[in-house]
Amino acid sequence: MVKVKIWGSLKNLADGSDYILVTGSNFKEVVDNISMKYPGLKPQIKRGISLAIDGKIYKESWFTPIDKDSEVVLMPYMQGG
Amino acid sequence: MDQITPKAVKEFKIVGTRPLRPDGIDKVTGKAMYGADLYAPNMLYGCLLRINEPHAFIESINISNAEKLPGVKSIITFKDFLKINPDNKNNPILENCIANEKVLYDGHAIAAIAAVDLNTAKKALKLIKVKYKKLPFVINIEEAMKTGAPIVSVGKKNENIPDGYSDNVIQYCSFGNGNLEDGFKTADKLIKRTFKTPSVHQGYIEPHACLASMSNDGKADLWCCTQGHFNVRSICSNIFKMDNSQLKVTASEIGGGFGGKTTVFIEPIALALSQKSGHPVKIVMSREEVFKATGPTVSSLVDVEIGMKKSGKITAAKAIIRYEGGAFPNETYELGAQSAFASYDLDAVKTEAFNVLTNRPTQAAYRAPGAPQSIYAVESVIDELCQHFNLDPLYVRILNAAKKGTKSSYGPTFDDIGLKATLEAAKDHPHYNAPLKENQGRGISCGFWFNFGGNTCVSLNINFDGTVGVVEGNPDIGGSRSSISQMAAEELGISLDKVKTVIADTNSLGHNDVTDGSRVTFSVGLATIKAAKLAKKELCKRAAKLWGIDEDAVIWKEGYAHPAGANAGNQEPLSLEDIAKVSSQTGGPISGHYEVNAEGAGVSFGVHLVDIETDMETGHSKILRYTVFQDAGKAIHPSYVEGQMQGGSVQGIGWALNEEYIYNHDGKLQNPGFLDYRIPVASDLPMIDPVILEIPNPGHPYGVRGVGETSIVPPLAAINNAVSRATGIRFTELPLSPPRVLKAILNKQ
Amino acid sequence: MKKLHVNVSINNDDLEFLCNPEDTLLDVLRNDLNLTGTKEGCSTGDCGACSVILDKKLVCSCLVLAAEVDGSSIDTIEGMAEENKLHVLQEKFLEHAALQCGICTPGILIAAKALLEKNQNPTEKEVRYWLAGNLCRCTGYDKIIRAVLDAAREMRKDHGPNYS
Amino acid sequence: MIFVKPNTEKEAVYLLNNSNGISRILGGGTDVLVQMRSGIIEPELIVDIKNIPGIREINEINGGYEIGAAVSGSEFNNYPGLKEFAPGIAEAFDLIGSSQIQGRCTLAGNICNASPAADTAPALSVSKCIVKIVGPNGFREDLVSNIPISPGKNSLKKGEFIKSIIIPKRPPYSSDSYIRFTPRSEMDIAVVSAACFITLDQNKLIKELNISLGAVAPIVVNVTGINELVINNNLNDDLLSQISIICSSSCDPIDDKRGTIEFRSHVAGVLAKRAIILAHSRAGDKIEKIAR
Repeated sequence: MVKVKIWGSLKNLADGSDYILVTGSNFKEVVDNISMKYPGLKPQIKRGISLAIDGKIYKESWFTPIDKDSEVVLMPYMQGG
Repeated sequence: MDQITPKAVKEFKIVGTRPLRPDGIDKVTGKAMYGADLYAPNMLYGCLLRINEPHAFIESINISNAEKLPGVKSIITFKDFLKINPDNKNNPILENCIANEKVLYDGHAIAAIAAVDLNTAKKALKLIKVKYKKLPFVINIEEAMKTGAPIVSVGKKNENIPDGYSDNVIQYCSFGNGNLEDGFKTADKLIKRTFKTPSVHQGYIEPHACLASMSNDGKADLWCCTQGHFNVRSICSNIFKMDNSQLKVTASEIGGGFGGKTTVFIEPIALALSQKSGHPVKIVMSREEVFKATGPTVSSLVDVEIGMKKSGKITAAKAIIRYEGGAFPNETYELGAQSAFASYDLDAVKTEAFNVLTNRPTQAAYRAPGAPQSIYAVESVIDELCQHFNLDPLYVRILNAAKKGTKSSYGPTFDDIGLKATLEAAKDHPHYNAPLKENQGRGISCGFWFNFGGNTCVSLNINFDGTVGVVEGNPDIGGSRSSISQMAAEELGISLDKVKTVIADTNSLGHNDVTDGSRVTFSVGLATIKAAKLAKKELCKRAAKLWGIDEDAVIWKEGYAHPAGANAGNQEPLSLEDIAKVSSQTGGPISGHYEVNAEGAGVSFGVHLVDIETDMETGHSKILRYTVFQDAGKAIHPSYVEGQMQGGSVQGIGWALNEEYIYNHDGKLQNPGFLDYRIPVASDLPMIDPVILEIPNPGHPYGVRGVGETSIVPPLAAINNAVSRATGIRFTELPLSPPRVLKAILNKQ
Repeated sequence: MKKLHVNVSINNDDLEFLCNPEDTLLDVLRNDLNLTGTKEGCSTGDCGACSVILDKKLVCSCLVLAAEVDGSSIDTIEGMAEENKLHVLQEKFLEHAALQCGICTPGILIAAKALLEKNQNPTEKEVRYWLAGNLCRCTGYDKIIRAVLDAAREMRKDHGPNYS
Repeated sequence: MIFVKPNTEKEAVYLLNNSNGISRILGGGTDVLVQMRSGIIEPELIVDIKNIPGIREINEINGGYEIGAAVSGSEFNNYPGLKEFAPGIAEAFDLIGSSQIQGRCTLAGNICNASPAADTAPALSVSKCIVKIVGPNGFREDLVSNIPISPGKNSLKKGEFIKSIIIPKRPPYSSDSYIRFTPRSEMDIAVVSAACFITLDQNKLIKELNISLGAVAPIVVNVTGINELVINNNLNDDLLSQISIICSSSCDPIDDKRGTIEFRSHVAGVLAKRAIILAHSRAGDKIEKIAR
């Protein structure tokens, strides 16, 4: 399982905690499994998300590998400037 | 102009020097072609009819008299776009360009005309008869959030909005770590303040301009000034239901953007007018249109609460951020919430952010979108706490600074970052300890930006004569062609004058993301270095063929193919030129291509120091001295890195002191021109002293970070803190215009 | 509407054009004479991007009617370099990286040239005040001011010690 | 629209008098062209006066100066001796717009445009400058301060135009000054302005002190009640504070995008004080120069 930190306003749409646990070994699997396990997060995922994996922000690369002990943070999709 | 480079940084020959920019001569002689500089045979001039009401329901638009005017060739309204593609009714980008059912802000366009010349087109505009019903409007954040406020646009609200707000509150988010309550309890002092910033404009000197030509078979050519022509293609081909390949967009030279040219305002209109008339159509915005109907920043209303121990340690911090970005949704509020406390290593931190619809023009990005507003509020409260405890403001920032391993306030853990080095450079700088006189104040502030990567394609071609052409797809907004050429030359080991970098149109390269988020030198640089590596590999292969040895036995060093060791033989090294000259005979032209969705951009921090003198009788503040410290990662072309630091600082100075969108009680913009929208002029300023720190980004082969955006973040609070210290009055609203400052001084007296 | 016939000398070339009475000099330079080096930033005289020299005086070409200039001589950015030799100011702007996007550059070069023709040894303050009518949003002016001061220095040197 | 560039005053008057629609004089054009471009006015007739003999000349007459209506700011400020003669007027003229605008802007245009914030209006008023007007009924003269009558409106009658502005001869120990407040150092419109004309005797006692304020009322405010207070007095802080209060209370400003009522009234007093100190020191220098 991968431990994913979600941002504050998503907590209540998941299960109320700062972290969620999902399976997956890369960006896409993790995000797909979040969508499946926590349907409340679907609208945000549709609007756009990024993943910070071990401190680096990935905006979309699906096949970026994620280790079991990677630090994974869900973030909004970033644009502008 | 100092440069502070840690010893560990890689040695370079061309990277880090200051060559003349390749496009320079065209720009100093007037030859460079910008958006408005292209003319096509049989071209028409287009202009738009705009309604000067903040909110109105359009009842009818009668174009029959206008159509009859000799010289008028085509007229369009939103209905024409529905005929082109019924899906257009749900396209917010298009609806911002031309109103559908409602005028949503003062200056919203409702029709467009193409005619043989501009005078005829303007005359025809006056012949269009429009009937509309004025609607109640709302232009400020507090009013718009209240239940019962006039609703700008129904059905835009996200699923997660807390109760108790009007339907103008459409987006909400929160971020944070730790336990705030416990944190606040252990503080020796809590300060809570509410801050306001006005909406400001990027103020690029080149108004938006484009020339569109659509032929009867549905193919189209579009020339425009934009930060991202591939994005223009995506948006426009979507509106016209065209294949991407049928719309060729060429980016002109761009006369400034700063985020404001990341979307479209007139391009779909010109295409539609061209389609309907069968002529090429050129549209050039007037300055008034630029102010009224392009994308200024969000305005903000931010509450910040910070607890501090008397030692200077921050115990907890909280911000509630409310942004208003006009009549359509945007994501700037999220960036504001994430960046607010990014400079600090905090155990307990929370930010909440709301986005609110109003009857104002739709915001666009402006250098580090969302960050200046929230960081201004945070850095002002920290300064006030420093004053309260009589602590040195740089000491307190160093004490609390985020560093490698800090869990950032927005989630991820930081890798190598340069904030502490930047703060220490500021502390050691002579500016920090220079004496101040009466009515003078020194302000400091930190700033932060994420920096982006993104989709990037580079094609690097070795010509038969040994010169190199680099083809990239990001409009050059501040000298990037020079940096890209430098990186190509560095990697290939050849002299810079052998390399020329050009920006391709949308049919000549794969998709490239917009020139935004300070991504170009990082991402295009990365792709260029990788493309050069591939070309080098092929060059080695050709050398191996020529020498009749195995390709693994050839290495590339300083511009030459060498045999890899004694076993490979002792052939004379072959230069890039030697190999290029016979490339036709050894297998054909040599090139390297690299396509990537670049990730791993490194965050960047800046610290600004400013001295200000305030005239206590008039409230006028003058900048006496300004020093910028910024972690740039490796500075490829230090002059243009400095230029970014100086330019961003001065935009921030304008924001802090004088710039603002001023609305009348009737919801109409009062200052849509450079006379009353006061951007800084040369005589307002001292030299802006840049100090570059080079803390390499581990995610880039040469250590590049983005530099373009961080510099606009600190000036707001730095100046606020300086004026507050000069006058002895804490200010919480920008701009610090003389009437506002004088009023506070008189109230105190 | 009857067009007006105008004779001018532009960058030392005698030429003539027809214009509408309400056309500005800027309109004619850009739209009729293809001299697009002169830029339009505001059309209200507030940004200086359209600066040209009209009968030895620095003006905003957006605030001059084309019909007015009959018999005048006009210098634009296109005439600043002599044959293939850049003007010292142009060289210094490149050397100092005094331009980023470059849209304000033609106007600033023209204005700076007008300054150095009347004052060979301006102070930083004089340069800043003279160029206050030329907005630049990219550079923060720092490198522009340095380039102009350096060009002035260079031009004094070129003209020998008795110059200025 | 018709554009004409007449060669005589007579011709210009004839054209202006016989035009039925809106007509405008083109001197420097720095206001007219902006108004045309923004659609505020659509004139039928533009009369470019720059070919009229004498209209671009500066002449010394009767110990003062006559400034042709089409003399630009830079021509004025480069004319030998003028800046020294009337430093306040020179300051005001010089503050209009950028170097580019200085090549075009004119005193006559600044007055006729009748903006409450016109820089030269207070400066010309304190020195009791006179305009020479040509029209269908021949010549007439009037005080500059009688020309603007409300924002955007002037007192010229149909067919009339300003030919020149007279800066009258001054008593020996007198000088003037002009100070304006703008948020930016340049390229701005006065939020408040103050002009001062002062005459001293050789003992530095005040003989005459005129103050005019700009941008604090629909037209220039020529502050009254000051001479009574100051005549035959030395300038001192107490007097300055009193004058400052009188000036602030003489204002009738508006709240707008450029400033508030409160700000304008307060700063008018501040600027008046500063303008007096400046003009006083200039006049004082003359006494010392002669003494030396």
